Amino acid sequence: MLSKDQIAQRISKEVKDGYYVNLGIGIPTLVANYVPQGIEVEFQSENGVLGMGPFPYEGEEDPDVINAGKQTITTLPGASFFDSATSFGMIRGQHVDLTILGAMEVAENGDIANWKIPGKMVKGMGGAMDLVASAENIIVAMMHTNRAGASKLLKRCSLPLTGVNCITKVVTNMAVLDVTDKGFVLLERAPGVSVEDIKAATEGTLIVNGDIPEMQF
Amino acid sequence: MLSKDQIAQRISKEVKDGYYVNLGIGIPTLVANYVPQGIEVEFQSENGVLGMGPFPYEGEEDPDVINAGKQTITTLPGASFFDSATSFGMIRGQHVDLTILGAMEVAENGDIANWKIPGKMVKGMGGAMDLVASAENIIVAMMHTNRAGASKLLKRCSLPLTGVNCITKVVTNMAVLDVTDKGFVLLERAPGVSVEDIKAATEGTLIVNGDIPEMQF
Amino acid sequence: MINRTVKNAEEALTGIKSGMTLMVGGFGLSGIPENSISQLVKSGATDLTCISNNAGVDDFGLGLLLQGKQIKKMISSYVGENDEFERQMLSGELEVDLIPQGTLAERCRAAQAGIPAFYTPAGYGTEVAEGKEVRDFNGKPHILEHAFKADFAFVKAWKGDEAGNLIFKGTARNFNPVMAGAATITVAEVEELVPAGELDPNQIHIPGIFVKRIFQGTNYEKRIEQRTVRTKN
Amino acid sequence: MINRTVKNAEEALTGIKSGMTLMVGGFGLSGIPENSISQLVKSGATDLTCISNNAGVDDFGLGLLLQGKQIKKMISSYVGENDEFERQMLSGELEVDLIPQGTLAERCRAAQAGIPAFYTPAGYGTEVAEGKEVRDFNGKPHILEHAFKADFAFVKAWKGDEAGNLIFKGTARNFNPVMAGAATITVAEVEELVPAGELDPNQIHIPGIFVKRIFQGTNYEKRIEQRTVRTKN
Repeated sequence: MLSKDQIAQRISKEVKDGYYVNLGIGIPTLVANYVPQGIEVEFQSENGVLGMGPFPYEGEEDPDVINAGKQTITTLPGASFFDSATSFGMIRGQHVDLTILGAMEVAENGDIANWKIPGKMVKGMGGAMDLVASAENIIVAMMHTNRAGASKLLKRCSLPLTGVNCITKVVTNMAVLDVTDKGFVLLERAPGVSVEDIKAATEGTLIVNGDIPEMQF
Repeated sequence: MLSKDQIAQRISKEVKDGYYVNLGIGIPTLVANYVPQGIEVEFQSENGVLGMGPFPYEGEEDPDVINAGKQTITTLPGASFFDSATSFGMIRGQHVDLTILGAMEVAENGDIANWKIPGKMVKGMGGAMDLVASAENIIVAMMHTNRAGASKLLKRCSLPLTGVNCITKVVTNMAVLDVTDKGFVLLERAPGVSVEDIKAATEGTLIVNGDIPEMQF
Repeated sequence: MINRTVKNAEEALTGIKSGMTLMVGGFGLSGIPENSISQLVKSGATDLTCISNNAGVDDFGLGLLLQGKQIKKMISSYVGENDEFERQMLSGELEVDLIPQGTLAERCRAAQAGIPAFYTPAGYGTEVAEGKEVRDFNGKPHILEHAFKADFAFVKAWKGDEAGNLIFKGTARNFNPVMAGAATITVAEVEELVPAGELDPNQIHIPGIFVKRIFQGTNYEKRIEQRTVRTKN
Repeated sequence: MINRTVKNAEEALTGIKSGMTLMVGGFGLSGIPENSISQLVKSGATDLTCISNNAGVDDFGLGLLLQGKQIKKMISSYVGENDEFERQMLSGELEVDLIPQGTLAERCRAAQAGIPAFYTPAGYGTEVAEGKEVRDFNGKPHILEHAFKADFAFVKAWKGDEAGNLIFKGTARNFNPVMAGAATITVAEVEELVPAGELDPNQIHIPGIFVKRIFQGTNYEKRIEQRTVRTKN
C-alpha cells in the first residue's frame, strides 16, 4: 500500500512539461513536492494566484498571500495575482491543463462525490464543482477504501455528486486506474498489492487486461 | 435656432454634480466644454478610459491615449484605464449616470435610430446599442429637422432602430423636450423660436402645456 | 474628479438596515473588510443575508456578526471553520445556501457588469442544478445562473484614492474586485488612502465608478488562518 | 515558470491556415498587433474571418489584409474608415457582421472565461436581435448571445514577460485583454519583453496562462487616426 506521499509521487508522473495545474487540498497538495527536475509547471490556486512557490520561511509569511487552503505561500518569478472571477475564468475556460483533487467516491461512469455527507455538517463545495465540470483532465487522489474498509470505487456514487462523468484517472494507495466507458481499467498495482487485492477492494467494474505492472517510482 | 455649441451648452445644464457621463461623437462631445464650475463630473469613453481631460497640447499626443472617436486625449487626476469588457460593464451595469448621443430619428415612444440608412454604406453601431439599451438617463442632441427639412421627432422611426423605448429627453436647435408615455412634452423654446415653429417641425405628438419658456443660458 | 471619500466606517455604512442583502469581500480571513464588519456589528442590523465566499471564524470576520445573531442567511461556497456557525446552522437558526465558488464569483461579476444571467457547466447533475434550466452548448450540459442583487457591497483594498480607484495586494484581491459595483452601494475600505492623481491610471484594479464610498481603514489585524512555513536549513 | 516566448512573428504564426477565424485586438489603430498583421499578410492565408472592433484604414491595420483580399468576413462594431473595405462590402466580396461593441467585448470575454452564452439588453428590438432568443429579466427584455469561437487571437501589449504575462498602456488596452485566451491559440506581441520576475505580480493585466506564444515586436508605427490637439496660449 502506498503512503499519501507515495500517491502524490506517483501522480507527479502525470504532470507534463508546460502544464498549468490546480491542486486540491490534502494529498494533491503534496504533488508539488515531487514534480521531476526539468519539468516546468505552474500551480494555480483558485483564490487568485498563478505561479505558487513553496511555503514561506518562518517570519516571512504574508497574510495577503495565501492559497485556497488558506495556507501562507510564496510566489515564483512569473507569478500573477488576479480576482476570483478571472481565476474561475481560467478554470471554466479550460486554461488549466490538469486538476488533481481528492474524493469520497468515484463511480465507474466518471461521477465524483467529494463534498457532502447527508446528516453530517456540510462545509461546502468550494471550487470543486467548477473544477470538475470544466477540466478535461482530472486525476483523483484518494485511498482505495474508506475507514470502514468499503470501496470508494463504485458502480454508482451513493453520496451527493460533485460532478458527473468527469473523472478520467484515479490514483489510490493500491492502484492506478483509468475511468473509461466500460469501467475502471487497471493500469498499475502498488508494490506488494495483487490484482486480487484490488479486485476485492473495488466495487465498480474492474477491467484487467493482461499482466498488470507494478508502479515504478 | 441654436448653434451646435448652444445645444451642447443647454445640455450641460442637465449634467449634475457627481455624474459619470458618456458623450457620443459630434455635438455631445462639445458638452464637456460647458460643464459649469463647481460641478464635478467624470467623462467615460467606451474604448476604456474614465476621467478624460481636454485634448493634449501639440506635441504631447500619445497614440496609446485616445477616445472612442479615435481622437488623442489627456486624462485628469483620478483617471483610470480598463479593457472593453469592463468598460461595457460600466455601461450595461448602469454605473454611467448619463449618456448623451446624437440621432437621426427619435420617436414619441422613446425609440431611437442613429446607425443605419438602408442603401447607404453602413459603418456600424459601435457602442450605441449597448448605451441606449442600458442607460436610464439618455439625452439626444440633434437638429430638429434633417437637411431636407423633414422632422426628426417622429410618431415612429422609419430607419432601422438602435434601441427601443429608451430616450427620455431631446435637445434640438429649436427646443427641449421630454419623451413621455403620451408623446413629446415641450419644455423650452430656443430664443426666437415660437411654439408654432416647433409644432410645424415636429411630426410626432407634441404636448404643449401652458406657456413655454425660452431657454436660459 | 468625483470625490468618493467619507470620514470613517460609520459614515460609510449610512443606510444599513435590518433585512438587507450584503456582499462581503475576502477569502478566508484574507482581504476581508475588517472595519466595515466591525461597524456592521455596531449597527445592530439583523436578518442580514450575506453573500461571501466564507463565514469567518468564531471571533473574527463574519463570525462576529454570527455571534450577535445578525445573519439570517449565508450564501457561500465554503463555511464552517466556525463552531457558532455550525451550531446556528444545525439548529435551523441560520439558512445556508452553498454554491460553487466560480458561480459565486461570476454571479457577482454579472451583477457588476449588467449581465442578468449566464450559463455555466458548474454543478450540472448535482443538487446545485435542482430547479434550474439546463441547456446544452457544444454538446455539454450547462445550467442557467442569475446575477446577484444586493443592497451593499463591502470590499477591502490595499490602496485607494479619493476618486474611489482601488488597488489590491496579493491574494487579498480575491472576491473584492468582483463585488465592487455589484450592489446598489459599494463601500471600499483601504489600508492607504491617497489623493487623486497619485495612482497610475494604468494600474487601477477597480475604477472609482464602481465605488460609492471610500474610507481609510484603521487597526487592521490581517489574521492568518493557516500559518504554514518552512525552516531555513 | 512556463516559458511562452517565441523568436518572432513568423514563429508565432505557425499553424495559420486559410479559412481560420481570428480575433485581432485594438480599437481603431490603437493597440493593434502590428507585427502579427504584417505576418498575416506574408502568410498569404485567405478566406479569413476576423473578429475585430474595427477594420483598419486603407494602408494600415486590417486594411492591409483587405488589400490582399485575405478576409472573407469581418465581425466588428464599426467599420469603414476604409475605401477598399467599402468597395469590397458593396460588391459583395466581403461579408460583414456588425454587432454592438459591448456585446462584441462580452462574447470575447465569455470565450475566455468558459461561459458559453449570456443575456444582454443590447440590441433588443433591433435587427441585431433577429433570430435570437428574447427573455425578460427584471421586467426588461434581453437577448441571448454566445461566446465566440476562434482559432487564433492576436493581441498587443506594452510589456510582457517570458511567462506570457501582459501589461497594457492607456487605451491601447481595449479589446486586447478580453481576446487573450479567447481563442485556441493566443499570440501576444509586446513592445518590451522582459525576463520572468521583472513585472510586479500585482500589476499583471493578463496572466500568462491566457497566452500561448509571446514575442518582442519591432518597428511599431503606432499611427494616430485623429490627431486632435489644443495650442498653448
